[in-house]
Amino acid sequence: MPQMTMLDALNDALHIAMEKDDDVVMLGEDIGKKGGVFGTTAGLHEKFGEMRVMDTPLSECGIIGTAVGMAIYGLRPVPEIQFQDFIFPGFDQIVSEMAKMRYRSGGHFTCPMVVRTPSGGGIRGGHYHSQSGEAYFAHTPGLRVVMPSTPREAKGLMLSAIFCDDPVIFLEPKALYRHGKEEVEEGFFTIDMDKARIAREGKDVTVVTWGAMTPICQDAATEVAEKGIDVEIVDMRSMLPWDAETVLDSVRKTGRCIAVQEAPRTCSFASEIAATVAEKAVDSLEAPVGRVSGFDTPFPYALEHVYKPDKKRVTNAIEYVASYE
Amino acid sequence: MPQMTMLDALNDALHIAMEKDDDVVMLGEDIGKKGGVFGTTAGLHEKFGEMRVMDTPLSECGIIGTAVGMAIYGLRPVPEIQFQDFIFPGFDQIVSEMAKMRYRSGGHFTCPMVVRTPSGGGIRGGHYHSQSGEAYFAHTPGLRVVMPSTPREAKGLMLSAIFCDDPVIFLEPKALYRHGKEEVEEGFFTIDMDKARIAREGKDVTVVTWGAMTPICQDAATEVAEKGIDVEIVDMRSMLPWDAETVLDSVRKTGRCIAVQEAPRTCSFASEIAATVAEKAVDSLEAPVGRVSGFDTPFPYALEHVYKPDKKRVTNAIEYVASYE
Amino acid sequence: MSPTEMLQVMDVPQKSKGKAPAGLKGDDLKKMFRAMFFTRLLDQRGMNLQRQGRIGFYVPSFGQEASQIGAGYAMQDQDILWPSYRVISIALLKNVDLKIIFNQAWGNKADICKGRQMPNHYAIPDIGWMSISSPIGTQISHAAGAARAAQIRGENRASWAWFGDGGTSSNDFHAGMNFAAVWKAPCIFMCENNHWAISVPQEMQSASSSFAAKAVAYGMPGIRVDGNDVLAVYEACKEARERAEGGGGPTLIETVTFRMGPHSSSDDPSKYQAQELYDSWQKKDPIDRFRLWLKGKRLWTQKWEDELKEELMAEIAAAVESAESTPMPDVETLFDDVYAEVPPMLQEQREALLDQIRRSGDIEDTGGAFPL
Amino acid sequence: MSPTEMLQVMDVPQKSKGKAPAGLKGDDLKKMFRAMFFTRLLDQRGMNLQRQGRIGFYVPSFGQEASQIGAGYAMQDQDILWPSYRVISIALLKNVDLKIIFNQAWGNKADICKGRQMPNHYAIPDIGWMSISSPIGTQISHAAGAARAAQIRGENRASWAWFGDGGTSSNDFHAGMNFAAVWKAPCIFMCENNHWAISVPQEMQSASSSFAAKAVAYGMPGIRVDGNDVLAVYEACKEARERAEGGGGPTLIETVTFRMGPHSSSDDPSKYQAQELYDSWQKKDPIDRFRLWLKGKRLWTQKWEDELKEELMAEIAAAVESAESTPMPDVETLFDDVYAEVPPMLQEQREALLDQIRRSGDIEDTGGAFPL
Ligand SMILES: Cc1ncc(C[n+]2csc(CCOP(=O)(O)OP(=O)(O)O)c2C)c(N)n1
Ligand SMILES: Cc1ncc(C[n+]2csc(CCOP(=O)(O)OP(=O)(O)O)c2C)c(N)n1
Ligand SMILES: [Mg+2]
Ligand SMILES: [Mg+2]
Repeated sequence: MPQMTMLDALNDALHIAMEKDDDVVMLGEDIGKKGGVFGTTAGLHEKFGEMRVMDTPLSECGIIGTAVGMAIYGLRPVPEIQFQDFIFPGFDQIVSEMAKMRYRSGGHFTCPMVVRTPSGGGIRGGHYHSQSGEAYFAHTPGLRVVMPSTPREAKGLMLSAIFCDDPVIFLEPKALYRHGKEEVEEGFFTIDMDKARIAREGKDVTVVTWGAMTPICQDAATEVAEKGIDVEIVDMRSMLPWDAETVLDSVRKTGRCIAVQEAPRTCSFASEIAATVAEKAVDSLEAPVGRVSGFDTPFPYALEHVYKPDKKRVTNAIEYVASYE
Repeated sequence: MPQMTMLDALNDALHIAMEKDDDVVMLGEDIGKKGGVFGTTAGLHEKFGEMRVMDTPLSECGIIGTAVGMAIYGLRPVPEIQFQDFIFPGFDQIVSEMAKMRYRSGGHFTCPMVVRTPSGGGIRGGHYHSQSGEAYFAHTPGLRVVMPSTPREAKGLMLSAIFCDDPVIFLEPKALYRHGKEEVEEGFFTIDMDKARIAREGKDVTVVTWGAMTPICQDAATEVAEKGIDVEIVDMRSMLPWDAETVLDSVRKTGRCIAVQEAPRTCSFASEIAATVAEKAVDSLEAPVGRVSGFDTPFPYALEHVYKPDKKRVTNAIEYVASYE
Repeated sequence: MSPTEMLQVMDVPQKSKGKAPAGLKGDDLKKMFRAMFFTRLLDQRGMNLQRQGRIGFYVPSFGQEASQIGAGYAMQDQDILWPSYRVISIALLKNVDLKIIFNQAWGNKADICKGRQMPNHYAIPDIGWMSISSPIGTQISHAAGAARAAQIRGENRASWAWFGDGGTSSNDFHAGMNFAAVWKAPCIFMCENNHWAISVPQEMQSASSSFAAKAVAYGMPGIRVDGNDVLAVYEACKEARERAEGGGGPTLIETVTFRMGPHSSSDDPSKYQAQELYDSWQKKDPIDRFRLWLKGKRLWTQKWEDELKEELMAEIAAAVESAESTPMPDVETLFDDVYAEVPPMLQEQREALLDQIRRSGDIEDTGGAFPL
Repeated sequence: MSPTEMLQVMDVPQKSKGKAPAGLKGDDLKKMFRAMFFTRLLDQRGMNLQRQGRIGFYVPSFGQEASQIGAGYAMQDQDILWPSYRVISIALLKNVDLKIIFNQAWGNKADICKGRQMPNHYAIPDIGWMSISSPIGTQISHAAGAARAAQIRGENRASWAWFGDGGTSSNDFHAGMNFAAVWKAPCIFMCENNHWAISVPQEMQSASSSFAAKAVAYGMPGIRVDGNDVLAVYEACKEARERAEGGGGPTLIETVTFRMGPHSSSDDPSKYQAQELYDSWQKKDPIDRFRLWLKGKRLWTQKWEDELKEELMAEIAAAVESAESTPMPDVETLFDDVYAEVPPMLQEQREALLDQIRRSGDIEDTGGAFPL
């Protein structure tokens, strides 16, 4: 099996999807000749031509809005938003149209489409190239919200997303684009978006996370293992609909739980995890449910490394709940 | 003291603010001669003229974006978005500009402005005239998010919001616009946005709520009181920044808590309440933290009354946590 | 013609000059009149039903029937319609079953959209009528995208986007027009300038000399046409449809017309509209104008109209009766169609709800009135 | 002039015809040259600093100096600038302290914006330079709103919005232009058409005949000017400024120019740009053109330029040195300026962070590289 970075794996998935089905088309800013600002769409324009790989005018409203029209027509568009931070000019199309199309038409019209967009910090991009907006989408019924944590996961989830009949917001953790390689199967395969993944088995503390925080949590788990704390890591994969059972099963086993994310804390997906645990596994809880997250401030430039949860913050939180009596 | 509906009280507050300070200006669709589709701005155009009460083109992006420019200039604009559901075309201006202006400029530029908008169900408006979007805003650092629950509260909070130096999203619970009258002080007065309000004192169960769900929770509390359950109701007033202390103090006293809202459940402000309780008052908890909320579906038309939490759903939840052992 | 001049076929008001556009026979002309007349009757009934409290809301298109039917008649069967809430006439032209309309108004169990949306927000897949939403303008981008999709697939299907003068200020007008023009996509943008966006008059909507002139910004042809002249509208649309098919790209058509009723059943224009303005437009009523023109061509008689009226009123009555006596959707349908399959999260919410109803009885419908 | 013709004062390339616009004396012309030349030097240094890994990111304005300085010189002191990331030249024209620029590039403790934003996202209140953000176009609505505010207050302050050809596709272009025109607000919309939005060429941005032509859609004058001709730009802007002051409302000015560098320090144009296109524009380098013109008017000598260069390089070096040796912002400042006062919620988060640092030491800076 070839070794791939997450960028390679995503690029491979996009090639495979376009080969498999002529209805798969892509559109976005700079995805053509330039191959995307991160290179995720490299080679597609050359191979599939400008009718299927479209550089667009600078309008996220237009990118998502026209993709909705294409999806209703019967295509499977995969629009790219250059940074998740720039999705907001098209937010109305997501919330009002894409998410509600199937429901409001009684199932007669649907939006099988995947909005791909790089999310989170890691490139010193300040306010507008670093945000983690998953909670905005996970609060919007009708959407699927997916975020992979490894190259193989990225490929399998992307292929699932493209051939799924629901609209998907696919958040690509840009900090992981070139963060090491992994063996990835060649050709077409899918990974179930509806099931969270146990990224590490353990019995003392459940750490719930997703995307770029996953390897950080894994590092933290390795570190606290030396101190005798056995961490279980649940990598969510999807934040809507989300797999509460896997989280709850783990917490019922460990009795201790933290949720780790980059996004601001208030009304976040980490809040959702904690709330669900407090509702459905409260009797198993032996400690407060911790949240390690970005602060409730805009994403800063100079102090990015302070803003983003790092291994230290995660180990501290694990140790706190592990030793709580 | 005069008796006022919430509409009267808001209209009164707007009149007072415009009289007090020439820098207070209003803009929005149909707020002029028509006085707003609900009548909230009635009489203002006549009295203050079209330079200060502006009917605008049909663009929420323009309404909020130009208001940001006015606020930076030094005015105190109070834009109206006709329905909260229509705020999304202007969402980028809210998230990227209004919320981050002070932070990104190191405090040199600020956005003292209040985006007023009717929120929630109650008028048979279906998908697009009924949503409760507070979680989108409460997940956006830099914003203040306020929602009143009575006429007096509406007036006092509105006047606080208009003369506050932070940008405010002021959600008006449209179901309460004409829902009974209350005595409201004449003239200028303010209510502290930073403090939640104990709307009912009790010792058995804490019910955390806001906006239009408040009277429903009060009815439910009256009903369960007959069964010997003494409910404490915390009316949040603000959802960002929010008053965790008042909630936690109450839960530490009662040991039982539910959060009640109209919005969809996942990643909602009710989730935030439950998460915070699970983090900071877990040792006091004698029951699961309940969430009574809209479902994770778009807001329906024919089945609106089934979607929106009613007294029965709230009493059921109270009884469940009250009797949990 | 420049986008600020105005295309007309029929004279105003009382004469019968002007030739029918090529290709329109007597039967065509009568079908067009029928649909316009039908729309007027339907709208009157819709407004009455709302006044009687039998449905919650209604949007009439009084005065805009020519603007709509002229375009509707230029469409081809395989074309796709991206409507606003104010173009029901085109469904009537396309002989849609009236039950679809009234079931939707009641949001009952037989509504093909399952009672999910407020009245006038139809989706009618059989006639290529896409799902209407309330946010103004969003369908404009959809139309551009679907037109691009037709191009990609090599199919001869034009997309017709409908919106008002107010709609030209939306984000999606700007995006949709621009994308369609860059793509040369087969799309026709129908801007019905009815002079009002609720209470905001057209001159406060835009300082441009006409709405058709906005086409210049996107490098596409912009046509301004007398929207109360059904034949002029047809002519402009036919030309645009041919251009689309020939690879000539999109067209913006502004139909200059007037909203002769309130914005909706909840609106009272007397607060913001001068009576004289209304009066001046009433003289240009598109149905009156077309009737006179047809009469001049000996295609109309009072008897024909009387019979037509009787037939159509009976059709309406039957559909109203049927819709009103159909029960509301079942509670459990609330959770369908959010996703292709009901996910565990929603199954659980559904179970909890049904369980509560089993234990505590049905949920009371407390009503609510729509303000606009 | 129609919005598709193009205004020019100086010839291309090597002659020195054309008169200086009325009101511009020799000193003015030399100041303009100085600012353009300064900008070029600053940009070269900025790009080098990034290549050397000393700052994280830089956006040059190579080739656009005339387009910017011509406008900058037409501004009045009390005017308000709503810049994009690519107009630093105007700050140089307004004699801003270079430390403000380099402290921002480093995001250090002395940065007046406290290291909150990535390089090139300045806010310089003293010269009426508003805070830059990355989302394209948002400042266009702000400019319209501020211009309206000036009108409301009765103050003679024009707002100048800056954006690129790509920016014309944004929601805010549409909204801001429309609102400003309806209000007749004193606003000047500067569209720098540098032919590219990163890798997307202007003809894929819009099918319109010119960007200036988009003014027609809003009923405002649209002027197209040779953006490499500093005097023509000045003339167009001066006229627009006078119109704004006289109550004539907003103007859209398209300066036709060329991005002679990469989009930013992270971009490589060779992937999408033909060498010949670059070459053809290099012959029209705005600094070369203006130098020749000035020489013809005996306002330029090599000696003057050499001395100027030495002076400016020294200024730059000093500011770089100072910025680089200034420490990073303190960790606790992370929580300031979210609100007028730090709310309890953030006090608590700050305490938790400081507490962790007290217990476990400083947080490691792991870096990260910007891709565009
Ligand atoms: C985005 C958005 N903002 C506001 C509204 C409220 N609204 C409904 S109809 C309308 C006016 C529409 O005017 P126009 O586009 O001219 O269409 P008309 O009603 O005249 O047919 C407004 C403001 C809305 N539906 N969507
Ligand atoms: C809303 C938004 N979408 C995408 C981007 C990414 N982006 C940064 S600059 C740019 C191109 C801008 O082109 P133009 O407006 O012509 O300005 P120029 O860079 O040529 O000066 C893009 C797409 C962004 N900053 N904001
Ligand atoms: Mg209209
Ligand atoms: Mg450009």
